[in-house]
Amino acid sequence: MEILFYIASIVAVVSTIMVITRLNAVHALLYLVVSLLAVALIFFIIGAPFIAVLEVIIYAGAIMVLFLFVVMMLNLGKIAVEQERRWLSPGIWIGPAILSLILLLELIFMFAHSSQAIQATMISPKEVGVTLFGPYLLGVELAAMLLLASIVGAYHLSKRKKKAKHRFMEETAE
Amino acid sequence: MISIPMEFGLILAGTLFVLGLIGLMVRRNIIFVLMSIEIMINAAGAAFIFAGAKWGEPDGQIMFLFILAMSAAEVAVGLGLILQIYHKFQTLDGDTVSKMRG
Amino acid sequence: MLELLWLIPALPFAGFLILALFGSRLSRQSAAVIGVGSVGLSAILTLGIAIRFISSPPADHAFSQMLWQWISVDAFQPAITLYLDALSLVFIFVITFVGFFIHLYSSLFMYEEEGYSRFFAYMNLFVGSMLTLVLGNNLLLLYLGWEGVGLCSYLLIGFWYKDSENGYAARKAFVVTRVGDTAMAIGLFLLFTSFGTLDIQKLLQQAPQEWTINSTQAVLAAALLLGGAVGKSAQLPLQTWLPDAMAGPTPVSALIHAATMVTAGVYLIARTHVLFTLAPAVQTAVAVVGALTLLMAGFTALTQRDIKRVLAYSTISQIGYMFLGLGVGAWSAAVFHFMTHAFFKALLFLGAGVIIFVLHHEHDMFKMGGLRKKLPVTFWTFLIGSASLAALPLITAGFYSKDMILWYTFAGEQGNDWLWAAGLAGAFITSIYTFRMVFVTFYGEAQAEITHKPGMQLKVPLIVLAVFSLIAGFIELPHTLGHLTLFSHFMHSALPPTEVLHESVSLELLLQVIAAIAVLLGIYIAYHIFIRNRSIANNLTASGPGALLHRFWYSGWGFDKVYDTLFVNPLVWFAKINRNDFIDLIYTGIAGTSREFHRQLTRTQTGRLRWYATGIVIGAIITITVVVYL
Amino acid sequence: MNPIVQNLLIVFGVLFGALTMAAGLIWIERRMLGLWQDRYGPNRVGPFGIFQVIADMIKIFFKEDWIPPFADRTIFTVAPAIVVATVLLGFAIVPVAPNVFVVDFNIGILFFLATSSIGVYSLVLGGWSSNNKYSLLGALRGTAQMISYEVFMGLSLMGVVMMTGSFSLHSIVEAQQGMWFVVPQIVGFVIFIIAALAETHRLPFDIPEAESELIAGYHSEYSGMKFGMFFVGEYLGITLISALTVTLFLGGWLGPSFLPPFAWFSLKTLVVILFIVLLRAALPRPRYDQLLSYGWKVLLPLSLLNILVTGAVILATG
Repeated sequence: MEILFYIASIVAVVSTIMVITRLNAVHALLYLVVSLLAVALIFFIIGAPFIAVLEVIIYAGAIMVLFLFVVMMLNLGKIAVEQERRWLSPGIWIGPAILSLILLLELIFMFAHSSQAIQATMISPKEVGVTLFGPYLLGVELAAMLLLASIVGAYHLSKRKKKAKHRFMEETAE
Repeated sequence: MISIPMEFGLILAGTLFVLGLIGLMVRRNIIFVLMSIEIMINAAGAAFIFAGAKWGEPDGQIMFLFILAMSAAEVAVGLGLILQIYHKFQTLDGDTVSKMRG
Repeated sequence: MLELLWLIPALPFAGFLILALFGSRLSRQSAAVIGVGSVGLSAILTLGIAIRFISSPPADHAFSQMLWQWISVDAFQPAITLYLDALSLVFIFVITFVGFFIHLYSSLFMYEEEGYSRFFAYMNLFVGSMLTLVLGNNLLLLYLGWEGVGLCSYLLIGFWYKDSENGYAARKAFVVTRVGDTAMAIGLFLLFTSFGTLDIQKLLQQAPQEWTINSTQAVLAAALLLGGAVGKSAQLPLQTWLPDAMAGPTPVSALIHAATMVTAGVYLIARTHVLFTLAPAVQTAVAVVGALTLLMAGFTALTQRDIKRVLAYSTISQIGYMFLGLGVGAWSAAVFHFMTHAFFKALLFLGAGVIIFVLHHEHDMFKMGGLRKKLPVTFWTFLIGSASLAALPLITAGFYSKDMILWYTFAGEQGNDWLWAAGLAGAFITSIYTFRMVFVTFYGEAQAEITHKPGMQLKVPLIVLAVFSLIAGFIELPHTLGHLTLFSHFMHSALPPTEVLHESVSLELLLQVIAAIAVLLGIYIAYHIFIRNRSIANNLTASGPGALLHRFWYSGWGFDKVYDTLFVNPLVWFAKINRNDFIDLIYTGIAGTSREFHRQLTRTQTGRLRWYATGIVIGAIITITVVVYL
Repeated sequence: MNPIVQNLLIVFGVLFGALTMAAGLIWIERRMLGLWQDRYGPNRVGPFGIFQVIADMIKIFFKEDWIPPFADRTIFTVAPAIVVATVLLGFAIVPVAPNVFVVDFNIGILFFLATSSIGVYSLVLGGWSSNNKYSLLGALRGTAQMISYEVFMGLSLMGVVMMTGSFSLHSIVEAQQGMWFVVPQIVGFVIFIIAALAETHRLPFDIPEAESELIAGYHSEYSGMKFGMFFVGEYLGITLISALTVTLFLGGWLGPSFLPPFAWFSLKTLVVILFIVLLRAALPRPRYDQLLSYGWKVLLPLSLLNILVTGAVILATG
C-alpha cells in the first residue's frame, strides 16, 4: 500500500507542475483534476475516506466543473493560447522558482526534525460528523454564513446589464 | 496497515503549496491565478489531513471541511469576478485590473 | 414669597430659551412681549420679594435657597444656591427695574432692526446671567454669571456684526475683560485651595479667622479679585474697551455698559469686602484706582465729540467714584452711588438714544444742536439726568450719593485728603463735560432735521427714570439735611458701617458747600464756553499746548496706543514672523517625511497580483528565517 | 477457493454482466419503444431482430475513426473513455447478492456520487474539444444540468442513509429486511429517479444531446468506436442507476426465497430499466431553463424537507 501512496504523490506533484505550465486553460484544469484525484487517493490511503470522497465530489466534481464551465463560456480558443505563450517567456520562471525553492527548503528543513510515522487509522464518516456537529458546531454555522454570503456575492457579481433593444426605445433592463 | 513517515506527507503538502505559489507568481491569466490559489488551498487542507491522520483524530478532517467550504465560496465569487472582468476589459490579463493601485 | 426667588433669574432664562429656539418663527410683537414680559415679571416679583424682605426680614437678614447640587467631586461641592441679602436685593432691584424699562424702550427702538428676536434673546440672557451673578451664593456660580454677562456683552456689542468695526469692538471688549477674568479665576483657585470652599458666606467667616491682616495670601487674593473687578468695571488700566463698546445698540450701552454689568466689579468688591479689609494695601489701591480713573475719564470726556463716548467716559468716571468709595470703606455709599448712577446713566443713554434715533444714527454732538424745542420730553429728562450726573445740589439723587462718597473719603477712617481733592476735581470736571454735552446738543443752532417723533415706549422709560433720578436720593440724607439713613441702615445688615474720624456737622456742611460751588462753577464755565462764546473752546484747542492736550485727552490718554505698542503690535509682529509656526515645523516635518514614505510605498502598489504574491513570499521567507533559524 | 481468485471472478462477472446488459439494452429499448409506440422496432436481423446489437457493434467497430482537424485531439480521444470508466467504477459498490460484490465501502453511496460527478467530464470535454458550437452548447447545458442535479441526487439519498445509519450499500440492503425504503422514503425515491435520469441525461432530460435543437449536441463530431463508448456509457449508466435504485429503495437482493438473491436483484433491476425506457417513450423533453428552475425551486426544497422530516421522525422514535 505504501507504494500506492508514493505513486499517487508523484502523480499529484507532476500533474500540479503541468497545471502551472500549461498554456491552454482546459488542459491545465484537467491536470488539476488529476492532481486532485491523486490527492484524494492519498487521503483514502492514510485513513480519511470521507474526505477523499468529498475531495472528488466537491473539488473535482463541482468546483473544477465550475471552472471548466466558465472557461467554456469565455471560449478563448487559439488566441488565448498564443497570448499565454507570449506571457510565459522562460525568463519569467526563474525568480519565482528560486523564491519558492527557498521556501520549500525551509519547510523541508523544518519538517525533517520530526520522525514520526502516520499510522493509518481509518476514521469513519460518523466520527467526523459527530465531531463536526459537536465541538465544531459554531464553525459549521460560520461556514454556512460564508457560503450564503458567497451565493449572494456570486449572484450579484455575475449579473449583467443587458441592453433591451426595441425599434422605438432603448433602455437598459435588469 | 500502512506506515508513512509524517514528514513525507507534510513535504508533499508543502511541495504542492509551493507549486501553487509559483503559479501565482508567474501567471498573468486570472483563471490560472485562481487555479493556483486552489492548489494552495488544497495543499493547506492536505496538511491538515496529514496532521489529523498522525494523531488519529477527526479534527484535521473537520478543518479540511471548513477549508472546502471556504474554497467553494471563494471560487464562486472569484469566477463571478472573472466573468465581469472579461466582459469589461475583453481580456483575462490580471494586470489590466490594476486601476486601484496606489 | 421668598421661595419664589428662583423665578427671578429663571424667567429671563426662560424668555431667552423661547426666543433662541423659536425666535425666527415669532412675529416682532410676540418676540417683544416675551422679551419685555419676562423681565417685567421678574421686576414685579422682585418688588414683591423686596417688600416681603423689608417688612419682615428673615433670620440674619439673609435668605438662601438651594436649588440643586451642581458638581460633587470629593470636597469640591458647589451648589446652585441663591443668596438674598440687602446687597443683592439692591442689585436685583436695579437690574430688573432698569432692565425692564430698557427692554420696554428697546421694543420700539430696535423695531426696524434685523434680528429683533435675537436682540431680545441676548438681552434676556444677559439679565438672567446678571441675576445669577448677583444672587449666586458661591464664587463659582458668581463666576458663571460673570462670564455669562461677558458673553452677552460680546454678543450685543457685536450685534450689528455685518460691520467689521463692531466685531472688532466686541472682540476688544471680550479680550480686555478676559485679562481681568483670568486674574479673578486665579483668585478663585487661591481661595479654594486655602479654604476648601467657594461658598461666599463661609469664606467671609473663615477668612478673618485663618488669615491675619496684611498676610500675603489675603493681599494676593484681594489683588486678584481686584484685577477681575477692574477688568469688568473698566477701571484703570483696563478701561479701554468700554468706549469702543459703544458700537453696540444704545439700549445695550444703557443696560450693560452703564447700569449693570460694568458695576459687577463694584458688587464683587462689596460682596467680598472682608477680604479687602484683610488687605488694607489693596483696599487703598482700590481707592487710588478709583480716583485716578475718575480724573482720567473726566478729562477724556471733556474732549469727546461722540455723545455716547462722552457718556461712556462718564460711566468710567462714575464707577471710579464707586471704587473710591469702596476703597475708603464706604461700602454702602458706593452701593448707593451705584443705584443712583444706574438710574441717571441709563436715563442719559436712553435720552442720547432718542436723539440718535431721531437724527438717523448721528453720534456727533456738534452736528446736533437746538433740539430743546423739538424734543421737549427728551430735553427735560435729559436735563434731569445730566443734573443728577453733575450732582446738582439738593434736588438730584446724584448729589446725595456723590456727596456721601466724598464725605467718607474725607472723614472716613481710611479717608485721605488727596483722594477727596481728586473726587472734588472730578465733580468739577463732571459738571463741565455734562453741561457741555447738554448745551451743545440742545442749545444753539439746529444742525440736522429730525425725521420722526419718539413714541410712547421711548418716553415712558425716560420719564420714569427721570423721576427716580430725582427722588432716589431722598432715602439717604446727610446730617446737614435731615439725616435720613434708610438706605445705609438697610445696607448695614450686609455691609459694615464706615468708621468716621471727624464727626462734625459743620465740617460736613463746609465740604458740601465746596462741592456745590465746584459743581455750579463747572456749569457756569460750560455755559460760558458753549453758549455765550464758542470761540473760546476753539481757541483753546487750536493753540500748541492746548491742541496737544486736547489730542491727548481725546485719544483717552493714549492708552490704546500704549497697549498697541506694548502688547498688540509685538504679538502681531511675532505672529507675522511666525507665520509658518516654527513649532509646527516639527509636525510638518513628520508629516512631510511620512508623505515621502507614502509616495515611495505607493510605487510598490502596482495593482499587479503577481507582484503582491512575490512580496508575500519574500516576507514569508524572511519571517520563517528569522523566527525558526535565527 | 483462493479469495483473490474469487474476487477476480466477481470483478469480471460484474463487468461482464454490466456490459452485456448495456449491449442488450440497445435492443430491448428499441423493441420496447416499438411496442409502446405501436410500431415494429428492430425485426430484420435474427429472430425478433435480436442480432441487431451485433450488427450495430460491427458497424461501430469498423466505421472510420475520424477526428475532426479542428478538434483538440487528446481531449477528444480521452473524453468518451471517461464516461465508461466512471460508470464501470460505480458498479464496484453494487452488492448483487449477500456474498457477491466487488467491494463494500463504508462510504459506498458517496463513492457512487463521486464517480457520477467525475462522469460529467466526459460530456463537458467531449463537447468542448469538438470545437463545434452545437457541441459546446450541449456541453454547457450538460454541465449546468448535471452539477445541479447532482446536488439533489446526493440529498435525496440522505434519508436512506439516516435510516440505515451507514453509507455502506450492504448495510442499506440489510436494513430493508422489514420494509423497502421506497415506502418511508417515497419522496427521496421520486427525487432520486428524476435526478438520476438527469444525471445520465436520459430522455426526457437529454438536453445536452437534444437532436432537434443541437443535432446530437456534445457528441455531434463523434463517430465510430468513440461514439460507441458514449453510447455504451449511456446504457451502462441506465443499468447502474437502475441497480442502485433497486439497492437503495427496492430491497436489493431481498425477496421470497423461491428465487436466489441474485435473480431477485436482476429481476428488479430489469423492471426499473423498463420503467425508465417507458419514461422515454411517454414524456416530452422540458425546456432547458424549466429543467433548471424545476430543480432548484422544487426538488432542492423538497429534498431538504425530506431530510428534515426523516431526521425528526428518527429522533422522535429513537
